[in-house]
Amino acid sequence: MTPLPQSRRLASGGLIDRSRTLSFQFDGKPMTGHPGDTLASALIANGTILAGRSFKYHRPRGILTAGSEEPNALVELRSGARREPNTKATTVELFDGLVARSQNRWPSLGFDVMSVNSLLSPIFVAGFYYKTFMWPAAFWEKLYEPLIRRAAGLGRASREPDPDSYEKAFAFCDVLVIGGGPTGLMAALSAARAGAHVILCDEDFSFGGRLLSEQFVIDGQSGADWKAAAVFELEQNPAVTLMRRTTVFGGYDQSTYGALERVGDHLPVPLPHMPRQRLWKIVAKRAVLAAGAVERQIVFGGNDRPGVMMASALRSYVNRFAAAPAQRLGLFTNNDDGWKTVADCIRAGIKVEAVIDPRPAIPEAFRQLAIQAGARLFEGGLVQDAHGTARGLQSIDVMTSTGRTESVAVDGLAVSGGWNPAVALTCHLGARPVWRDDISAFVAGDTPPGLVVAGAATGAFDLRSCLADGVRLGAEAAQAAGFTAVAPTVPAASEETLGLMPLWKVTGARTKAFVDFQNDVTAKDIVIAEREGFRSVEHLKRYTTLGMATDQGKTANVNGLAIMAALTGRSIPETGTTTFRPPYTPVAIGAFAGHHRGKHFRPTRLTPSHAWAAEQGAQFVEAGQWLRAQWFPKPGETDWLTSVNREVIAVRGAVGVCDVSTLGKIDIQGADAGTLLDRVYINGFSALPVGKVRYGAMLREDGIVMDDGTTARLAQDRYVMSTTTANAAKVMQHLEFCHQVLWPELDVQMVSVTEQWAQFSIAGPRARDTIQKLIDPMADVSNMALPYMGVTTITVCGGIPGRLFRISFSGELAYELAVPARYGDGVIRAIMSAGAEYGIVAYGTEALGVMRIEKGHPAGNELNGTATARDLGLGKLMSQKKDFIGRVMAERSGLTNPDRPSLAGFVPVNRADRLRAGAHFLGLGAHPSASNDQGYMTSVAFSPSLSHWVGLGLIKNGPNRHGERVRAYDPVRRGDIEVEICSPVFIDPEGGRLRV
Amino acid sequence: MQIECPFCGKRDAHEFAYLGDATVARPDPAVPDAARAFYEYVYLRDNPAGSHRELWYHSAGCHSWLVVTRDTRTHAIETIAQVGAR
Amino acid sequence: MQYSAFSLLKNALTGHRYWKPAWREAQPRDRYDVVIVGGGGHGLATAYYLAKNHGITNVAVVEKGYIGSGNVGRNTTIVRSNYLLPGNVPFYEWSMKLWEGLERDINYNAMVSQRGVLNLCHSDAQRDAFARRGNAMRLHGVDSELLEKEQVRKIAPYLNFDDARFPIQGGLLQPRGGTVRHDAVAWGYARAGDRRGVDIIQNCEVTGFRIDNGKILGVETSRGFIGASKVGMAVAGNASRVAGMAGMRLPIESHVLQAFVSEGIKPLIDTVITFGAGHFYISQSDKGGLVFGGDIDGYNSYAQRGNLPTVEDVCEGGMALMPMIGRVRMLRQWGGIMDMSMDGSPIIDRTPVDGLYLNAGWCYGGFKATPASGWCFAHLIARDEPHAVAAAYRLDRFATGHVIDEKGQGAQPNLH
Amino acid sequence: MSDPMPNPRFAFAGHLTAIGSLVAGAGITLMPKDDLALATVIARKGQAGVLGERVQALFGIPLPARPKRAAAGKIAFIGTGPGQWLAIEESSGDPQSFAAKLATEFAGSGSVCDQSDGRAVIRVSGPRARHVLAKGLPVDLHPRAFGPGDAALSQIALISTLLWQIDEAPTYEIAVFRSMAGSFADWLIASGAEYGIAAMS
Repeated sequence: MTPLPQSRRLASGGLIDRSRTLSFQFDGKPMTGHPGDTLASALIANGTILAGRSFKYHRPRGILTAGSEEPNALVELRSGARREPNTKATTVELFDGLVARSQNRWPSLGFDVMSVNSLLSPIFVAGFYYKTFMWPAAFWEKLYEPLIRRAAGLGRASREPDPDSYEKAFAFCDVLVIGGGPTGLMAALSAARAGAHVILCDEDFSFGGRLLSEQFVIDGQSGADWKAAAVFELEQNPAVTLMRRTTVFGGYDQSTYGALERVGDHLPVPLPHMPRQRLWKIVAKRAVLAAGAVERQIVFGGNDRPGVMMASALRSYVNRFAAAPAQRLGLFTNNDDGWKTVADCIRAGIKVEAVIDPRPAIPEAFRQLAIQAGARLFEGGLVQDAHGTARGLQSIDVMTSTGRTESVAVDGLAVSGGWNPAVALTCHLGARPVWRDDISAFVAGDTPPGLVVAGAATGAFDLRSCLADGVRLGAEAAQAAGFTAVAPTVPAASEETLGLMPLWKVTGARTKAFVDFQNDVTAKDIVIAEREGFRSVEHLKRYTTLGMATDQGKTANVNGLAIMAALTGRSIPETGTTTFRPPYTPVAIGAFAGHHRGKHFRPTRLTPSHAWAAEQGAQFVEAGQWLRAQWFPKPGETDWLTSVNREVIAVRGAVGVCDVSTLGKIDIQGADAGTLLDRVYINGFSALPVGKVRYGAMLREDGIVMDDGTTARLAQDRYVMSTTTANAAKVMQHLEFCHQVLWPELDVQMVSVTEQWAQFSIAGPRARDTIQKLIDPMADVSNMALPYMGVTTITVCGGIPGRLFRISFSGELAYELAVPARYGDGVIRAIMSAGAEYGIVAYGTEALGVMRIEKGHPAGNELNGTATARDLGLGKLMSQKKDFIGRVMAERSGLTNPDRPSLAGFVPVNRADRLRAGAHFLGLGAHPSASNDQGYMTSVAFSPSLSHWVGLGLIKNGPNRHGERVRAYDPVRRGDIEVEICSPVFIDPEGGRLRV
Repeated sequence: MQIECPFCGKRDAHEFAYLGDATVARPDPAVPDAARAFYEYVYLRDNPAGSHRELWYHSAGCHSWLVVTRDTRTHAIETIAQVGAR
Repeated sequence: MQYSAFSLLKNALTGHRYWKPAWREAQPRDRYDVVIVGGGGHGLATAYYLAKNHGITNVAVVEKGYIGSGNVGRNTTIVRSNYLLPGNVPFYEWSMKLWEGLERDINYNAMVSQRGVLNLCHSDAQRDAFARRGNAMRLHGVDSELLEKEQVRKIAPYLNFDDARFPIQGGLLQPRGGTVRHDAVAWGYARAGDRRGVDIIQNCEVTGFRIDNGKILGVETSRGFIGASKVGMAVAGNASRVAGMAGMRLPIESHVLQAFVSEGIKPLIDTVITFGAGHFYISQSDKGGLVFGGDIDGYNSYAQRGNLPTVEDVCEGGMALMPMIGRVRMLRQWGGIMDMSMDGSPIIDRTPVDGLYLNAGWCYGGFKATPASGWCFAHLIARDEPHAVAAAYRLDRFATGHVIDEKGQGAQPNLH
Repeated sequence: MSDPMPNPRFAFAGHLTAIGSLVAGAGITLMPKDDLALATVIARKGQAGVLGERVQALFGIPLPARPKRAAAGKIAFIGTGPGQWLAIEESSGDPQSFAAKLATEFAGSGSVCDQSDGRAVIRVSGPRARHVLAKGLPVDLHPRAFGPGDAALSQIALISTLLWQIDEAPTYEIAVFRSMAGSFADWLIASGAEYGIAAMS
């Protein structure tokens, strides 16, 4: 298909680049536009009036605004994995190849079956669903809800992963200027000339704000020329950062602002290595909010008809985009500003058929303007209803000042109900805006520390005030940030008046009058809400959904409030205030995530032997942020259990090696190091001899076990503590708390050395033989020289300094060898070759787990944050001679009750049965119910040494019930077997193997 | 929210770990009603809506424990100081 | 006026002129049998059940703002009873049962949608913990299903199964869990209570308690003194402040929990999904918005708003779990004040003041608890003894060590 | 007798790739600093003054009381906390002996711990270094706020970092925990790709 001609493009003017033509498609129809167009302006230039369908009634909707406040013209932009639902056509910068589809309609935008909802509208009023769909109960999920869900929701999101990337960045500045219209440009110039580091952001792709859309003259230049000069000066200043396509969407504590930069949204796809969008976190010493104002509507019958447009938006399309939204226009304005439309239409050759101004008397100049335009003037008149079809407007019913109704044929209606200052950012920290009667609008109340409001956002709508405000507040902001500012002179601009007569809603409309276009909230809905008692502004909002759509009611909220005020006989400020929460405009979820998705969701910590383990084909497992080798499958092993069994058997029968570097390691020095350890561990450490290691458990202050591990005394004033992998950082923080907050008088120095050391457990009857081959001559590691629970410093592999701990998690003769992490890779290779003659295996976390379960060592599954030391069989370690963290609270009756689930071992009565962690224990023959619940299995493993499954668990009075049988009840896996309670130590209970 | 660490300077609160009320003090375990005293220390909090002295730990920075006085209604920070001696 | 399809149709034909206020705008009287402080979900439910179950209708609910202005209108609308510990499961299951019959009971459609709540697990240890939880639920007669990875994929094929940092290993599904339209719960209870005679008094702030000789006499309010034989506090995040007026210190801190909603989109996510390895949970509202949240910000706050790092953290979780939502836009963020207790579980109990009762410490379990909380609090107030399913929620449990710590984090409220 | 001493494997090995144009045109240049000896030094209770005097006497370096880098010759001290420093020796042939030497020298006044393997250090330089780091570092690196000799303890992409500036080029060095070198490199490369990355070894 050949594109249609741009039938509504004005022959000249506008800020578009006519030298280049861009092709795009809307609902499959090929069209063209120019650089500088938005999708909305290009649609208008192509004569397309109908842009979308509304949420509830599927009413045909056109383009209402020219900015981010747009409630109607929402489209699905792009396709496939890049499909973006609910995209405002008014903010989409046109690019070549753009594809957009209208949404919430079937089968087509022009003919939408769901528009029957409009016929049912007498039923579908505010809150109707709260009153019905209750019977029969099961029908809600099956029938009503799916219907409602399908009908609601506007656009369709893609179901494929977002293919584009996002990133985040930080910025710091003296003065952040939010909004690059005349006020913002002037504030930025003023602050920059004082030497301040300025960031100027604007959501548009071009700076200038209303200067782009109005026929202003500043200092004798056109507004656009003045703007170009201002931007040029700012661009030349290295202390100024100009950020186009960047919306400051939120204000947060201590002058932190969130901003979204649309880096690649104006391109078909982002450039190589470039993100689609970038989330900026800007910390500003001072901020100037120059976000302008949003023109608001007047509520009348059919005010949502395609062809009805905000007057300022119409001027934007005519002046900035050289596109004519209408050919025979009506203008409905209650203020002087709206009258600018007439002059602009005359210039553009658009016929103004009628001007309806509800004010009883208007300035003479406007009368003359109406005459010049050849427009009928309805002074004191009202538009009651607008009539038309999905294709556009046909006529308006005007109620004259004498009470007569007249129909005027028009194909477009421009509406101005006045302006609402854009004060959203002043409210993000909780402040409420305040009402100003003279402009009939809310302005900022308390502003967040460091933020000032300038220009139209303060309610000073005329250009002259805006420029003056920018000059003054820009200079003041620079001054407050520590600069000496000389405020530049205020550029000259002509005077403007507002002359607003508030008009929120026209009475006597015969057709539906909309307050919130996107959520289809009508004036009548507000009447119903009031009748039913939903009078508080928050109730009104929540009951009717007023202001809760993607535009957050930027054009609607105050009208709704005013209607409620009129119904209840209160003033607007008595009725309530509008408030705003971040974000100012919706922000893509991907932008908040940035780099952190997929594999980059969280950092990955690699062990010193990772590369080697990967070479061996290890299966890896996430352990917190660490990746650890879980097992090392050999060729032919397809089942994990086969590999793990082989590893366990090898360790128990010969020797194995496991990277245990992930355990936390804390170096503790100082004269009082032992004292600190005495206070954090339940058992004593100050009397531990140098060269010895001791197991310790520490409690939280509430008496529950926090962590456990071994601590070695390296010197009189030096220990190295090990923690569990999971709790390494938590324990470090806890120790720092104990030292800095509780006992600052102690001479203790602590630092994490987790990452400094590669640490390998070498376990099994041939462990010493293997070690012997690695350590350099002169070191004696015999049982005599280095007995169980001893530590010594050595060198290995020809000079690598290391520490050798004689400790064991597996229950075998075992050592942990620590070497500087850079040698971890080399040393594990050396260990493997040294142990080769003994049949050494590398073993992973699974085999490690099997062996610790066989030995009854509690680990993560048992140290679950609710178990006491006594529950875990560590009660005897609790010193009676000293204070330690948690000692007092551990004695509470609830924690000393012998009926508490405590640690025991479990074996299946039928040895062929498999045990499952998470099974609950019930008495034999007991009915499966909560009252019969006696505890639960915490850890299980298949013991290749015993050839059956073994388990650890916490069961009522566990230590005293060895030999008793109970049920291990596991209904979520259809398990229900008999198990026998036993000692939690399954292998070598005397510990003879440790000490050989 | 920005917290000005006395050592590191101003940083976002996400660099810090929060512990809570800094006005409670660990009791002497030797006092006769130690159980009661520890119960109050571990569990009871004034939880004021307003000025609140609280402990923060600069976990991503210098590992200092800080006492921050902050208004819980506005998040405005009044004072920040290092705890104890280091 | 009874709500029904018929009454709706009838009113539609008469231009909706004859609807009555959902509840009267009551003015405070001198004296009530029971005054409930706090017009949120729990307070309104309590008043309703006092009237319905115990015949106590001379009841006032006093609310400093408008009803439902606290957490019942600021949550992610999830209801479930997939708890682990014996102190919690029966209570939340009772709540679930009440949700299932709520709408017909109160004649208000709160859109109770039992679309299922799926918690994902990412390691063997997590799966074991889920098995323990699922089995505990079964022992209490609660539905639970432990799912393998492929079963999860069937339910939610769009999850990141391909390049996840923490691969999905399975999940725990509670089919009866789901969502409820939050505001409607407050309004529905208010209307139902009002129909039974309860006075709902908005814009009336309690400024103190009148206590004589250890016995409650009534409440001082911004609209004068209101006498009462019994007073119940159900003020969530303001629990410490209100209880403080009666001279109590609580094992509670107030924290902000943020929640988020996206623009409305066509149906995309059919269940409630919780990402066990990230801090993220999500569902889709009937209007089409994705409703999601994560962790609390982590510091004491009464500000009803949070900060950017938490937003980022939550969205990172979202993108890690379901990268299809990258281009969906977040529409609004807000915060609720959570009354975070020291063990993560609530308190429904008498206080040292005779006739003064406490309902607090809901952390972020408050919304799903609304019906049972009201039911049990009404029981406690009416009979001066705890209801069986809430018997563990004692105030003295911290002193005796009978804490109910689902997460095992100990006395640090921001970690629950 | 054991085999010859194995080769060290450094943390950034295998994690760095160049992107785009040649070194001259690259926005940033990455170079792992595997030749540094690192040690944490913490003053003993009440001994910070004595420790400072020892450092001054030995190396001619005033111990910085702030996050700053003070250097003389091959030795530098960076303030990493109240009473805490990271001591660095450039082009160290024997990193362990650096800590050992300091421990001896500071006996009684400072506790020393070898961290030569605990931290992985990478040098980031080039005209776009600030732009790249701004994508992760919540610290103002503008010359007005941060210059040679300044250091910052912070977090980049959820990874704890210690960063210091060497010169005005600008050249920065960043220390991260060894195990996270790979993830840190991933972030650096993703963030620097748009400007072009040269990777040196």
